[in-house]
Amino acid sequence: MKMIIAILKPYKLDVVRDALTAIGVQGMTATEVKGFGRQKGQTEIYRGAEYQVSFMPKVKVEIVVGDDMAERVVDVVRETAATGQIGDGKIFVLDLSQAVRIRTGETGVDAL
Amino acid sequence: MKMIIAILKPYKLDVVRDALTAIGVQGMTATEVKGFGRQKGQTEIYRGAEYQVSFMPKVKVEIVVGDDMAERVVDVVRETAATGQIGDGKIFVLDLSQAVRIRTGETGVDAL
Amino acid sequence: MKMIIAILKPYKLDVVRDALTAIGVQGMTATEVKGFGRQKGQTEIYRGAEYQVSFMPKVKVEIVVGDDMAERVVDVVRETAATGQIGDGKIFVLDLSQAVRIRTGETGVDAL
Amino acid sequence: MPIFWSFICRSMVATSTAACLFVPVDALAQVAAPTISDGDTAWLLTSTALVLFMTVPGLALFYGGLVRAQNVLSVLMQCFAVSCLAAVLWLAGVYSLSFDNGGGAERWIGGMGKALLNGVGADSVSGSIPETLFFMFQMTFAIITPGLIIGAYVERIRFPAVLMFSGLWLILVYAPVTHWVWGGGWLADMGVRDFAGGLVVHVTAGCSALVVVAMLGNRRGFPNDVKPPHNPGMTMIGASMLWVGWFGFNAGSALAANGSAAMAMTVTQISAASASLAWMTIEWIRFGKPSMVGLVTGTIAGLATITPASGFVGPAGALIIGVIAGVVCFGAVQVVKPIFKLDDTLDVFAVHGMGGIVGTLLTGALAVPFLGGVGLPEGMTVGQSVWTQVVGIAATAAWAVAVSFVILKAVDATVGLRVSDEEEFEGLDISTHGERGYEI
Amino acid sequence: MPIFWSFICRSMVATSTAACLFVPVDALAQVAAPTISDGDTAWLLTSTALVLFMTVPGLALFYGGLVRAQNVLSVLMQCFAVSCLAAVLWLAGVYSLSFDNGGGAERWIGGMGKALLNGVGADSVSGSIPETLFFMFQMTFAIITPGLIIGAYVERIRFPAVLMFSGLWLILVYAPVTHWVWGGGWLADMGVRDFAGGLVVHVTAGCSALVVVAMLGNRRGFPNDVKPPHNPGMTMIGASMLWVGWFGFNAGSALAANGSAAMAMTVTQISAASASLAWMTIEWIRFGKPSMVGLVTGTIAGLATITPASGFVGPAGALIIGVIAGVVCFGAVQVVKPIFKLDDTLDVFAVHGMGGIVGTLLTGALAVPFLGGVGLPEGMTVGQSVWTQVVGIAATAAWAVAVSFVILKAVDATVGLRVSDEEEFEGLDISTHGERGYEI
Amino acid sequence: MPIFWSFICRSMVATSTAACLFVPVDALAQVAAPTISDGDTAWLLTSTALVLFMTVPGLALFYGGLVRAQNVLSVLMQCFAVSCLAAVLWLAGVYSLSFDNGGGAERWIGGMGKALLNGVGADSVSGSIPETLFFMFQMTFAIITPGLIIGAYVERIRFPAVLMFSGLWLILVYAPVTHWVWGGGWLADMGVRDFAGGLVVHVTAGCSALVVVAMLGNRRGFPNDVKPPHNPGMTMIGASMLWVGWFGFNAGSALAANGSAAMAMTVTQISAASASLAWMTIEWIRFGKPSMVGLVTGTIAGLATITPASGFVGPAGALIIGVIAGVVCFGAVQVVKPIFKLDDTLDVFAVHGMGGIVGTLLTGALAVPFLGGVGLPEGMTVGQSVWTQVVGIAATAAWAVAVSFVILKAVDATVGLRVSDEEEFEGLDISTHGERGYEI
Ligand SMILES: Nc1ncnc2c1ncn2[C@@H]1O[C@H](COP(=O)(O)OP(=O)(O)O)[C@@H](O)[C@H]1O
Ligand SMILES: Nc1ncnc2c1ncn2[C@@H]1O[C@H](COP(=O)(O)OP(=O)(O)O)[C@@H](O)[C@H]1O
Ligand SMILES: Nc1ncnc2c1ncn2[C@@H]1O[C@H](COP(=O)(O)OP(=O)(O)O)[C@@H](O)[C@H]1O
Repeated sequence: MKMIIAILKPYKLDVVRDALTAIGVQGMTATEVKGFGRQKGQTEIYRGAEYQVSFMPKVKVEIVVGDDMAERVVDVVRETAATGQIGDGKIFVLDLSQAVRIRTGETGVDAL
Repeated sequence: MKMIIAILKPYKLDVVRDALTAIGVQGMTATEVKGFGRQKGQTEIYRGAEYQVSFMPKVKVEIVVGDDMAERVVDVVRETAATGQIGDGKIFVLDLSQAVRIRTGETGVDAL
Repeated sequence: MKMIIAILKPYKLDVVRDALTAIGVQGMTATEVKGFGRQKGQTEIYRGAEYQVSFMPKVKVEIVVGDDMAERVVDVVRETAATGQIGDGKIFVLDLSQAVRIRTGETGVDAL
Repeated sequence: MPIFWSFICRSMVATSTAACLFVPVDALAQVAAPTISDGDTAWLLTSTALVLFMTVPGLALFYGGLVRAQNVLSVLMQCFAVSCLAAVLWLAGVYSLSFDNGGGAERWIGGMGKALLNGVGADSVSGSIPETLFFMFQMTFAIITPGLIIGAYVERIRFPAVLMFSGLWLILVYAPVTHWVWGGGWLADMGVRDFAGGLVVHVTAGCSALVVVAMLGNRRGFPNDVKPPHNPGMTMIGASMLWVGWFGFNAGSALAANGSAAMAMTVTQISAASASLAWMTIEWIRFGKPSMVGLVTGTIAGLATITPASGFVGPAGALIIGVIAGVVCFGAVQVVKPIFKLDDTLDVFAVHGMGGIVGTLLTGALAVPFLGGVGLPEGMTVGQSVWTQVVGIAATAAWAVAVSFVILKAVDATVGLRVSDEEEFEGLDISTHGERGYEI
Repeated sequence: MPIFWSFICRSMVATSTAACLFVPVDALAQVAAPTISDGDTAWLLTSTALVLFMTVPGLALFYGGLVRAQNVLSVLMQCFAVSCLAAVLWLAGVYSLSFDNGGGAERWIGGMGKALLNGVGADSVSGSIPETLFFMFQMTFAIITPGLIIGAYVERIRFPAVLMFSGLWLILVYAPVTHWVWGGGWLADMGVRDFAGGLVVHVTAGCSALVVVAMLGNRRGFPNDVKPPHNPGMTMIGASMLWVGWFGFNAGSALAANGSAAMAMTVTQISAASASLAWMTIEWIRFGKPSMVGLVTGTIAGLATITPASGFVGPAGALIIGVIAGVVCFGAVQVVKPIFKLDDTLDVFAVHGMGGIVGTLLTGALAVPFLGGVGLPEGMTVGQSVWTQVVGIAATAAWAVAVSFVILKAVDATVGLRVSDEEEFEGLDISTHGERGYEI
Repeated sequence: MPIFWSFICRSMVATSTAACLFVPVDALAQVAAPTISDGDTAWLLTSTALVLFMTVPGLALFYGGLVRAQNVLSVLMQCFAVSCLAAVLWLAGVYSLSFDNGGGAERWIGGMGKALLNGVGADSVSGSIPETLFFMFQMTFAIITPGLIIGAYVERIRFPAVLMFSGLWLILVYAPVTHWVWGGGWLADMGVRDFAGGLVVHVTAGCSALVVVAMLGNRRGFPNDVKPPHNPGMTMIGASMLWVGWFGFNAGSALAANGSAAMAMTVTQISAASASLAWMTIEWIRFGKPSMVGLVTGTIAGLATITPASGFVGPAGALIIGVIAGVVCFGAVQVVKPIFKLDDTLDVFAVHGMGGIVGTLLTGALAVPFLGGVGLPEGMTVGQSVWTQVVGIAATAAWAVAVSFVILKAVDATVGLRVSDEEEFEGLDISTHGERGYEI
């Protein structure tokens, strides 16, 4: 199994999720994160003082799938999340040694 | 070493943590996340308009332990977190190549 | 490639980030997390009732780098984040099988 | 309820025995100059503060809590900036256009003789209060009315458009209608009754709101993909402030601290409470859960609806008005957005427009003494009275719609109405104002 | 402090030389009809707004900030809905039961002659203000009193139970006690003193709160596993609004804009401030840190405690009352929950109940002229005066406890008192109202 | 605007024909005792509530929203605790030092004859209102003034230092300056004009703020690494409450419900609105985006600046003052922190100090009847009038700076001024008060 971690622009979450559901991904977990990268944050000015917001709000999506699905998932995420503009984000893939569904105790791809 | 990632119902956090402490786990890190899966979110109605909350609030717990402990941890989490109802969550296990305690520089299982 | 996960005291985020930028790390992703470990949370008293805050606020930083950089990054994080006091946090290192830049589709270290 | 009603009411008072206790009649005869009542003045000073409080922070919070978190500051700022702009314009000439004598055009619009409060000093008197106080009290109405319209265009309008639209609207819609109804214009002549602003405030704002939506367009993602209120507690605080402030609005419109003010406060309270309960009950039956946002929306509906009637009906009439307000405004909300597909985002027409219309109509009927009201306008049957109100509503609505349309065309052609899609997505707080609402 | 006191005070005024400046005595002789004072009316209109402001949003925020985030809207909604319900019931008959003449039952309860404000119009007079204004001012007291009890049952009660309990409680507890103390009933006959509601408001609410807790049960997890206040800033805003609004509560209870009102405002302020500092100091010594939640709780304790005394004591008495209030209510908080294990969640009994009891007692003693007070009731020694107050407290507490018990039995048997464990865990916002407090 | 002005104004009223309508002159002749006006009393009761509302919660929220989330409760608590302390000290003696006759030292300081309100009862009269009411109204000024200074030291001061500094400051800075300007001291004798507290409130607070900053030091990380406002919406709520409450502050300072009060309210409104728009415009031009925080800061600048002038200028003067206030205070903000590197964290000097100075100066010039003002002080040219104001400003500023310095030395030497670095980093909420602001 693979854990695919995608860092996305927040407003892409819904469309990525819909696309993944369409190819049969059953679940995923999302987290609000702060991204530091080439794309820089806004400057806010309060009463003349500048505050540099160093990060960009991003959303991190973690998707665990069987090895066979992994490439497909990466492609779908890439296609739906890309805008061509800086800050579109990254996809990271990790190997997973085990998955368990808490409710039933099923393991492996059955747990997903 | 293993990194065990558990996605739980939020109110299970305390009982899982207590159970893990009881078996000698010294630390863990928790994050509030949004879960998408079989269990669907609530519908809220404001002035007659329906808002589908697509996600369920979940908590993600990351626990790094030595290889010997890993199975035990998975079992304990499963037992304490299960309610038998849909949405109980998942446990994922990853291999860890290194761990360091920042304060002392200790590495490996000593760092945990 | 490696994914380096560092759990830090929140106020160390800026200095760690600056130090990593200095050695050529181009990006990273940070998340606010709750840490459970040896360092315990505060007690708050409201109208005489005690509330034990069981966790410490921490920040989790995820940095993906090529294998060659990994050790350097771990060292720099350790050096800049350490205060010598309990609760300084941990560094975990995972192997990464793939990385993709969404914008361009570049893969591997080029994607970082 | 202004100056004309005030003169009438004052003269009645001056000839009533009870009131004369305080005013030895011979003394009155000797002195030509009008005089002020310190008690009435005290209440109107208070009422002015209460009505300003309705807009900032009341209305701002009521609206601010309902949008998504990325737009909260923009809403607060729109309410606040419109308040400032209205205050300055009111001084500059809108007060004069509304209440000064219009000479030959008197039936349609006031004159500019009191622009910049020309000739009005600390000792000028209006009824039984200082004229500057009448000016201030009325100013707070001119502040809240364009403020109400904000609910229709939040989350997607350009900020310069807010200012330009609100300014022109005050001059071209608010001033004439105010003059017609309260300033001695043709609707006043006809005997239209509007105690505290059913026509002047709620019908004008509600009808203009629909035009704004039609021309500005719906929010991206409307109706299926929009966000729920980000902070309903903020909305509740705002609604509470509106409720309390409305005592100044309606009871202050008696322009005196007397039984009429007290009765206006009473019916305001009864209508607010019964409309809230009505709305809550409907939601409970229909959706299975009574919501807080619904409850307080009912309150505002009840308050808007009683407004034109508040000096004319009694407690029983207020109960009827309140229940009707809850039912009708709830129904209107279920029509405008879901059926007409008009993204009147915070339901300005459904709550204020419909409230103002229904209340103005009911004022025509429920003032009957049988229900504890003050009676119909002299010489009118119920039918005539209601018909007069219908004319008032139709004229006001038509003017508001037509002129708003023209203004919006002008605004669109000059500063532009709508932000870009990216700005809308990112939220107006950052994109327009460079600020973020919560850094928690 | 109501109507009886008002009549006395007004008649004193009518015969005092100073006041006669405004009322030529011969004019007065010629005119039989009572008349209103526009200054008094202005102040009471304002006071009514201030006291409504105490409940919504004041009390709602004070309470809402103290619960966990998943229940904030339910608390706001409970306060708001109870306010609406109380307003309608007050009109329907509770006002009449409280203040109308009860005929043969006058010692125990008022009549129903003024139900729906029957026979009361805009020109009806009560003392020196319109009767509808007296009705409205008193209504705001009837609104806040069941509102106070909310603090005892938050986070676990069913919403229908809130409505049913509050409604019955107003009729069966509030109306009789109000009649006894302010409406001409037996406690008034005895000479019990309660200027602004120590008995009528705080003792009734505080004692009923304990009964509610006993019958509803504690929160799940109480006492070890409950959450800290989710938004103490919200609590501070509420406390501040309560403080400011309390000026209307106490100084408004003079039913006139005069020296008595000004002194009531003064002692209210002194007590609030000194109780706050007392509470803060105790916390600082005892826990090492002075907390904001503690400071503002002290304020409310000081305000509740001065309430019955506010028209009778002077500044020195107020200082004493304030310090005692801070110490005693702090102590009570350390007893009810930790020792009695009664989850009076937001300390209604410890703060309001104890405050009301202590204040009512001290009113008996501290009205002595030596401390700047108005003097003891005519012909009473300090001992007699205190004893009279003790009787008032005992009777009020006993009635509130007994009748609340019966009402709660009825509520439990019909609509049910408590939500399910899952609903409680999930929070009432979602489970009962289908809303979430923060979407930030 | 105190007691002296009040006596003058009252005596004018007593001899004016119009006012005599209410006061048969022969009756007046027969009765030596002064009497109160119920209308004036009603307005001052209200004004007192409004001004208290300015500090809690108004100012507290205005400030609380601007700090980082870990310090929000500490700011709310500082404002609240200082309010309580000021109330008690005002009773204990600061009122007396400010307004009682100082005998031989009358030019410099009042006496202690009215400490603890000694000899002042419910029937004591001051002007046309009860003296306890004058006491209370003035107390609210003594509450807000040290409250304003809080903005300079937030996020790093020790809490005991807040209390000790504020208490001593009230006695040693506030009481003397109040006596000089309003209590019959040497500045009053000179003819210095300060209607509602430009000198007494804003110049004292603003100048002392700078001294506090100089002695306490800047926040860690200032100026490059400090956090943006954590909750600008909270700031907006506070600003709105300040705006509304300021009606009590300025129009209440007429000490009567009359044309002067109404005009004061009018000019207050105009200045607030025009300063807001001025500030917004400058920001828009300079930074490309108009911010909400900027807009409402402009409001406060406009309000502070009109304060000394509010009883003397007309609407045209107010427009001028408002625009100047927006421009000058905006400019001052760009100087104090960025250029002087003085971390006057929430811009107390730039907004209040500069506002007070500019407003006091302009009062000297803009009272001319040509601009609708009441005229210059009798016998003075514009130059003399302005010069008198300059003396007032210089004396007030010098005293405030010098005495604040001494007080701070004493505070530092005893309880200590500044928290440790760790406490500062962790935030005062947890480290000083053991609480957290948000548990959402
Ligand atoms: N080396 C990295 N490790 C972890 N996260 C990264 C890394 N580089 C970038 N990111 C994440 O990806 C986001 C987008 O990266 P950025 O460099 O801004 O643009 P792009 O993805 O277009 O190259 C960043 O905000 C950050 O959250
Ligand atoms: N494939 C997946 N990858 C990552 N997280 C998942 C995946 N499937 C489920 N989850 C997480 O687990 C949670 C529970 O899953 P769900 O399908 O609702 O119920 P169950 O665990 O009982 O099968 C989801 O809300 C989501 O956070
Ligand atoms: N076994 C673990 N797995 C995951 N996270 C851990 C583990 N142990 C500690 N942590 C994280 O590291 C933080 C610091 O750990 P702690 O034991 O308090 O101090 P130290 O790092 O100095 O040993 C914790 O708050 C927690 O977030």
